Amino acid sequence: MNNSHRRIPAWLTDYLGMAGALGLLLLIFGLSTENFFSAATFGTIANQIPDTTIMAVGMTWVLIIAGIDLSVGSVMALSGAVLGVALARFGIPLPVAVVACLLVGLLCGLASGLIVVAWSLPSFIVTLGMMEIARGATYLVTQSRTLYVSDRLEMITDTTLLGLSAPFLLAVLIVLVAQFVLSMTVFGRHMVAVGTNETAARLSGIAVRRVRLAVFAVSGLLCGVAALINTARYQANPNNGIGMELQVIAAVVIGGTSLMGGRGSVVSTFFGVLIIKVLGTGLAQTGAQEPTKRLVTGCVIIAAVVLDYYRRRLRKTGTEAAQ
Amino acid sequence: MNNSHRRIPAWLTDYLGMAGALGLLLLIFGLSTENFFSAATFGTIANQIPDTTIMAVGMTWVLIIAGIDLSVGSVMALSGAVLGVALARFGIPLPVAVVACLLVGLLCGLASGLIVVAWSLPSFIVTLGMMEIARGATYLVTQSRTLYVSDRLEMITDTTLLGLSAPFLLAVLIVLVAQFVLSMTVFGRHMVAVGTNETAARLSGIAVRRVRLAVFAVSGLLCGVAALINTARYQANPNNGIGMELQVIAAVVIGGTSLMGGRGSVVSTFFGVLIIKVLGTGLAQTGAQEPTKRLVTGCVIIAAVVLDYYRRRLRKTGTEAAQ
Amino acid sequence: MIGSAGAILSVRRICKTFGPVRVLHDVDFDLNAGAVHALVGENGAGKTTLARIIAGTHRDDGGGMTLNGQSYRPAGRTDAQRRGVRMVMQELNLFPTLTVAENIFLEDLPRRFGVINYRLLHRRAEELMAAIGLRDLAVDEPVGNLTVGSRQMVEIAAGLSQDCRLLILDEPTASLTDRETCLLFDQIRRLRARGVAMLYISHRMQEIKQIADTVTVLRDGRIISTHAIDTLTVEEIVNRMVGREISHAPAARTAAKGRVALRVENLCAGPRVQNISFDLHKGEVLGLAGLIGAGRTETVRAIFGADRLTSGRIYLGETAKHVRIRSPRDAIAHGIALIPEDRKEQGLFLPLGVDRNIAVPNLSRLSCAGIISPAAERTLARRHIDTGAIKCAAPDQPAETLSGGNQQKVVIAKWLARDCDVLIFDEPTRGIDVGAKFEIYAMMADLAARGKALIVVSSDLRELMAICDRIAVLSDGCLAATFSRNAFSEQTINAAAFSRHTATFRTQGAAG
Amino acid sequence: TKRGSQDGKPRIALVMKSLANEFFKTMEEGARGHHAEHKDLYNLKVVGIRNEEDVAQQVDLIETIIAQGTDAIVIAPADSEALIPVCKKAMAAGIVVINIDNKLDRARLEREGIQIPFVGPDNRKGAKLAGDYLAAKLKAGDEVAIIEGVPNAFNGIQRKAGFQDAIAAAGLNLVSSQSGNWETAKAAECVSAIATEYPGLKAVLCANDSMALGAVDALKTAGRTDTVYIVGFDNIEAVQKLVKNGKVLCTVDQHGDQLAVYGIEYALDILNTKAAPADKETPVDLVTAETLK
Ligand SMILES: Nc1ncnc2c1ncn2[C@@H]1O[C@H](COP(=O)(O)OP(=O)(O)OP(=O)(O)O)[C@@H](O)[C@H]1O
Ligand SMILES: Nc1ncnc2c1ncn2[C@@H]1O[C@H](COP(=O)(O)OP(=O)(O)OP(=O)(O)O)[C@@H](O)[C@H]1O
Ligand SMILES: [Mg+2]
Ligand SMILES: [Mg+2]
Repeated sequence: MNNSHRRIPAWLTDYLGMAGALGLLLLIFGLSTENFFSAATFGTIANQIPDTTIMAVGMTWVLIIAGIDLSVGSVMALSGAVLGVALARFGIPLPVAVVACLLVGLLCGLASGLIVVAWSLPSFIVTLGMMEIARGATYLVTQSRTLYVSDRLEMITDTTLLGLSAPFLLAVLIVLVAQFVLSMTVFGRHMVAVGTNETAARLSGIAVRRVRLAVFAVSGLLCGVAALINTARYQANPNNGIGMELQVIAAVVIGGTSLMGGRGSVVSTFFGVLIIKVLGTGLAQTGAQEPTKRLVTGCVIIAAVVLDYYRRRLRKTGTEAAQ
Repeated sequence: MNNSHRRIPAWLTDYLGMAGALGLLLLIFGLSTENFFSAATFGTIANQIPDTTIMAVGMTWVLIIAGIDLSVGSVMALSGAVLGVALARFGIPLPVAVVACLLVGLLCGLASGLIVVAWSLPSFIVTLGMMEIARGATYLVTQSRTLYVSDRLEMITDTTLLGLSAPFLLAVLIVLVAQFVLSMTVFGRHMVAVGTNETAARLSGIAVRRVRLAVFAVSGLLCGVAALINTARYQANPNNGIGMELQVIAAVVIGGTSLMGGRGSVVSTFFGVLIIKVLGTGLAQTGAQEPTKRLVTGCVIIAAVVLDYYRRRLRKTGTEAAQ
Repeated sequence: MIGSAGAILSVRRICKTFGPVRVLHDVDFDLNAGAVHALVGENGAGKTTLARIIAGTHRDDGGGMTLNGQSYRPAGRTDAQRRGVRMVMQELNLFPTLTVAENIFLEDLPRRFGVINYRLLHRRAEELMAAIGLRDLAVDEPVGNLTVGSRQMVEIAAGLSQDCRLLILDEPTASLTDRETCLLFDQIRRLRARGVAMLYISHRMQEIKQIADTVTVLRDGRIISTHAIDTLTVEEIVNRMVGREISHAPAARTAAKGRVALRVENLCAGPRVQNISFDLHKGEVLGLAGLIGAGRTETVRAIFGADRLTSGRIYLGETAKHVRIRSPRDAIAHGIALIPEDRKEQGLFLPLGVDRNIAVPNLSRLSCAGIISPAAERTLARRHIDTGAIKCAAPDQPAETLSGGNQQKVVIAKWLARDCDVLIFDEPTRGIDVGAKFEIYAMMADLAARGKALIVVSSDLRELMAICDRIAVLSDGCLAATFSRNAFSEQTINAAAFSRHTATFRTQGAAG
Repeated sequence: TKRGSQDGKPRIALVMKSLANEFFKTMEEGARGHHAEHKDLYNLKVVGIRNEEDVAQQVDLIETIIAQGTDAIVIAPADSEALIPVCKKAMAAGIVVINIDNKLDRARLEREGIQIPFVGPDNRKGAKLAGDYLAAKLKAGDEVAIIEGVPNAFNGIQRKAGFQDAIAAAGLNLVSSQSGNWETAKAAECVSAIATEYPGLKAVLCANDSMALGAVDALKTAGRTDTVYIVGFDNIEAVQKLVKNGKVLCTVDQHGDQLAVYGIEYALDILNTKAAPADKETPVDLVTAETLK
């Protein structure tokens, strides 16, 4: 009883807060451009977010266990490169190529995870290394050339259901499943415990290493999934996903997930991704120049976390903030 | 007595470890290229490290207080841009322009610091925002053009003492001063305390916010100093320093400074910078291709932190590493 | 000016609320110079909160204070210290990478132009450590290398490092053994003689009788009474704290020894645990005694798989085959639980709710195919909050906002919920109030009666002697002696604990 | 500086921009192919930087090369001004410097009192070719947009200028010009937004082919493949297919594979004849569905 009285408003304020911020952005762009409020805009956004969303889901999990994954952009590029080479250079059947692509993502994630747990190293630096390695491997695999694969992957981008593209539906599905796992399963609890206090988690009988390894592996696998979508749309370009790690992290943090671990929500991450994408599309639609875009993006990132601070403070009304 | 018996070996193993790693790299490149072991090579390296070193010093401090500064590359670019515009477009006297350049760095650092302490936000995301803002401002200030200033700044690059360039000497001086402040002054101990346990630091009467603010301000100011050198060598190019933040962080972490705060050494950072630079120069000299360079750099980054793990374990002989 | 017996601090009608919860109600209170004033009360009564308000780390919501006759409302800890008020915190607040000396003098490092004078710093630290009897601790050792007990001494040393007129000690002895406690008391007496007023918070009644001049009882945020210490017996104090009569005599242990539950053979772990062997029977409570750093914690951590064994074997039950315990996970799977000594670092997930904390080791039971049943989780939490008398506003109150003692109860509850066969308690009553202590003793007796096997590590010898069937004494990492119930006394145990420099003697199996 | 290598053959250092970029990769392969055929003539060393904006790394590389000693440097500068001082330094060390791909700033060179011959195409002219080809398919007043490269990238600026020349000449209406940062995904984002905002949009001119790929995707998603023309630049392999099937109207070939070779040959020429350096323009060609047949 107590529970229901306290918990539900918390969720609501979370999502309402994010939705409010999003609404504000939409309003601003709606007023400052001519055709922002159109089916086309939303169709475009729906089409552009799946890969980022899927990677952001993995990143949310990684941040919750108090890690960070800087390699996502490179790993996505590498998976896409393998897909591209398999299809365009060797003409391997699509299903096999897809499996290879996913496998590459999974293996990269596993490798980062293994190094992190084997020597209890900070994931920041390990994935920074992996970022370089995967990028190097991408150049090797593609021989620094863009491989054209759209014609082989049309079924990915062109399948639609109720007007929504398959990638978008897949991304939404992944968000929901990941949120369910996070909040309703033993594994989800273990992630939160590991991210909150690793020592206590270990002493509570949680297989800390296995949890971390699994989370990094999932993050890698999701990069593979994102690579399918990304490659289908933008071809296997060895420079895909450069700088994407920071964009993904920004989205996740704007969604209110803590960089310190232990606190986060996948659904909020989805809002974070939407905010970033609406911002990008809206700015482009106003015809803003690069300097303006950069300035505004930076300000919105900071404003979003400042807002999050007030939201969190509202929620724990009265609890000594200084403590 | 106790002092000399216990402390010095720890320092020694630290530096010897780093020096060993560096020596190994030198050896490898010396054997695999023709002209690596030459005064010219070392002179070149000495000329190339000052800006990175100076920024890495600031980053070391930031990491010690458990922060991170992703904006260093952009802030350096912005400071350089202001310097460039002042000199090349408005023909302002050199000393005034230099002051303006330093001031811009300082102000950016202060701004990040203020936002971080005012709302106790994670510096990762605040400086990520600042990175975008400063880059946007750089494009604005320079109107996206490179400003040619070498002719006005020759005295910076061309002054030498005992065959060493002024920037190099300045960098070494900054390293030494920063190490001294870190290990021998009250402020230094306060930084370590804040980075170890913020709450406890506050309870011990340390002005936590002031310490953090000061450290971010110093990091910004050092970006300004680095900008002087960088601009003198490479002109005021609005794309200067892109991706530099990760390179700087890598150098600092390779030097053994902890990303978790509370542990670090400026002198070791210097070794870290050297390792990164020798690696870069050496790889270029062997004629390695881009993919190879990336792969090797990634592996060296990871290998360095793995080595650091063993070094630390050796040092606290007997204490359980798992803890 | 005030005389030696005048009130140095007067607290009037102080109130404090945390959100909807009222923690202090109109507290009135006087502290005299040159006197040790004990503050006692159950866990969550509001002692720490009151102390923090005086020390400036919390702001009151109403009421006022006067210090030396002048109005006093510190803006922060530094402000309070400027006015001569200092506090040794209940929780450890040290910096592991800084040295002992730096930690002690962090607030006032001897300096010139901001540069630390290390020579002077080390000399001062050595003097201070000598004064509180810690001569053997190197002042340039990073604090991270010290045991919990030594850290607490460093924390106390830091509190004593500066002159002050009012010193608050919040459970300073919670993880100290008798030897350090005595040293601390010497120091307190010295300060008292110098006219310093002291507020002494503790759950150890014997200590209070020993050192305090006056005692104030706090119950549910209200002052119940203030008395000169000689006018009340321990029982009377306890009754006032709890608000009812409690039987504090632990149920006499009937050492109904069952079959062997756990056998440890030649256990070596790290440099500090050497060749420990003992049997633990079903239905038995085995105490582990020893001085700080004797290796008690390391021994039980090794059994639990938290630290790696260098050699030795562990048998479960009476089988001839030893079990391999490589991690706490293995240990738990074999039915072993460990309640760790440092609740904040090792026991709790501070930002998570009480319910989530209790659920963590029990998730397999609360879930089906990996999916958690929120209803089952709630029920479990409710039950243990009730049976453990955990004082919290709601089951999902974050653990970090509970009082120290209640946090400890949460850690115990989370393991009781797991229903293991061998339970290891490392300092289980650290920071627990007298009433709750007896509840915990009763619970241990009950567990033993149900055939569980218990190991209890405690720095409180009287506690061990009250609840244990046998006491094993560690000295410098070796098992010095084992005493059965009829054979132990403070003298024999202390002698064994100090025996590390004399020849090691063993009385393995002396228990009847 | 040490001059001449042990075997007496002249040493040529080819300093590229990012070797992770297809265009420079092609250029490099062309150079290596040439070297393989003329091993007896010279020694070749190829270095590149991490990404196209990394001026600092390129300056550092040249300094290292000067320190190591070489006879000629053939450089595709990452910035048309910032590389001048280090080139000057190289010349002072007696090294022949040839500028390819991206032209160093003439005015600055003059002010510094040095002469560096340029061998390469005129990006502006190339872009104008493509723009003119497009303009022939449109009528005056039609809405078009430009997707630029990284702000301040010299070739990007040149290409934009070329597009603008063609747009002005044909009286087209430039409604938006934004940076796609040379990236496919970024370009797709911009093109999507522009297409939504300007329903009458008739063409998108992209400063490189990677961004053209993004434009193709964006317009496909918007269902406007048939009404909006796309123009690219660089003639990368992946775009050729699209030019053939009409999804991309045209692109521009700078003959990347020959660019470095021209530079090297010119350097050898100067080394052998000590001739006075002069600029040498290389061809740029329009690539359309017809030319690819
Ligand atoms: N920040 C906070 N937010 C909410 N409640 C709090 C907070 N801090 C303390 N409390 C509550 O205030 C009450 C009094 O706590 P306090 O720490 O003063 O108890 P105590 O008497 O020191 O107990 P113990 O003997 O266990 O240390 C407790 O019920 C606790 O849950
Ligand atoms: N003299 C010492 N020097 C360095 N580290 C020590 C020393 N004594 C103990 N330690 C470390 O402190 C931790 C706890 O030690 P130990 O288990 O021996 O303590 P204990 O007997 O449980 O005593 P207590 O818990 O009362 O402090 C271990 O990590 C141990 O390695
Ligand atoms: Mg308390
Ligand atoms: Mg212990």
